[in-house]
Amino acid sequence: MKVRVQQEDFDVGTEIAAMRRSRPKIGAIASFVGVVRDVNDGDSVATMTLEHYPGMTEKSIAAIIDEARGRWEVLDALVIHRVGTLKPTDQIVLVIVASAHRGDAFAACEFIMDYLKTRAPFWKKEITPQGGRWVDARVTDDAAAERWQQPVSKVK
Amino acid sequence: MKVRVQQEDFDVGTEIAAMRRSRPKIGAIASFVGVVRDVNDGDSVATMTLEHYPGMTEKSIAAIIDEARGRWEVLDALVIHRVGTLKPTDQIVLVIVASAHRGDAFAACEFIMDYLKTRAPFWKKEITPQGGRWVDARVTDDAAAERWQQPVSKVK
Amino acid sequence: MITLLYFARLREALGTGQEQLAQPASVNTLGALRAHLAQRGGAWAKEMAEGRNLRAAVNQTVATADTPVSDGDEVAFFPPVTGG
Amino acid sequence: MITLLYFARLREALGTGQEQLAQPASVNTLGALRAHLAQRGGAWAKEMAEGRNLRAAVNQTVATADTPVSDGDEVAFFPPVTGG
Repeated sequence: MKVRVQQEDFDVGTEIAAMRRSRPKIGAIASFVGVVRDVNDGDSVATMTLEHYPGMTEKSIAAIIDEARGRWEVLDALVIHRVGTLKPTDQIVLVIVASAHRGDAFAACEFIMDYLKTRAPFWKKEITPQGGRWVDARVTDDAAAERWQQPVSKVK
Repeated sequence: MKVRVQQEDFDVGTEIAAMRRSRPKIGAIASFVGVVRDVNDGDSVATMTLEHYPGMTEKSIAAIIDEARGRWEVLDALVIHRVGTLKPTDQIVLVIVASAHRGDAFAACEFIMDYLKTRAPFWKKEITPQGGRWVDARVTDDAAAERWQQPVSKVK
Repeated sequence: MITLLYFARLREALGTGQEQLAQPASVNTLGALRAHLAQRGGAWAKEMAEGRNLRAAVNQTVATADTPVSDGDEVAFFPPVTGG
Repeated sequence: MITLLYFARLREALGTGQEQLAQPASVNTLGALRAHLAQRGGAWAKEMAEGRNLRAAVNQTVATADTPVSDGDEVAFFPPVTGG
């Protein structure tokens, strides 16, 4: 289980290959990449700057992964979140979950993303033609995280 | 939207990079990699041979992707499925779905995997210490595909 | 002629993956074709028996017993799929 | 001393990201600390006002108004998070 907060880009293939290596119990790897879009709330976005809370951010993500491990069968997990200035089409965040079965891998991966969105201390500032603006938290993100409070059906 | 059935291995990072390139509407990329495990139904697996129905397999997968596009906002999708002889820790299948939003990307990716498992003409033969055996279809795979028949809640 | 294809466990049990069959007069549906093949006896009788969990496609589209079968069609028989 | 941290929009509005504060005698909880900071007036009064949607952590753990605050603690104030 690894958490990395970094300015550098990442490569999904490299990370998945490292996770698979010598781990013959792994049958399913679900992953998610968040990408900077060129439009948000109707305005075009030139660049985006991500700020975090060093220390607490890493601890929060580790706690989210631990919670996922308590709910599903997780053989390994990795979260990489970039900070600093990014532009449209740049990768922001990577979540990879390996499990024996695909149902667990998908559920744990989506759970980690939803919780990361609402619990990990990151803040986005977008530069648009109208100037800089801090992105507001989304009600839909809270709703996405909250649905995991209900009992979840397990499909393996 | 692309479908490839091939003997060669694939690299998730390369495929995701190709999908992202010059596509600034993409905000979310969900992917899944299926991997050969060293144990199935309690027996150790030395190698596995995958057979398919050339022509129908590609058409079936294309139809599954089309169905996903009708249900969720899908900006791009790719399915690669390997055939031939594979060994534990080898990659078998890759599904990538790109969308503006993560809820659509996750749902469409898992849907495609579940339907591929039960609808695309592939057959697995495992070589174990007890000899070769064709893998039986799983009731749990049918259940996983069937749950998509019910109305699906959309979280963006 | 009808092109017949057999896959996976079925291909091995029947000892063939492909054959050309002149359409018998009595065979106008997939169900009738299956019954016709079962009459060959031996492995054919066993594998094509009504109780067997067998899937089929006509011209690469999933088919059922009442799906029409015509001269020139490609008909495939195979076990439930296990990919992914 | 208490270490105070401010992030993102809050950091910009207050014009500072970090300060050391000698613990006032009246301040034993996060809520009391917030009220104390609001009394500085200007941007502080506005940003620390009770109605503002502000989050906080004490020693890097999410905290609420009744969370105890002691000498040596690290207290952070920040807007709702927007990562991912």
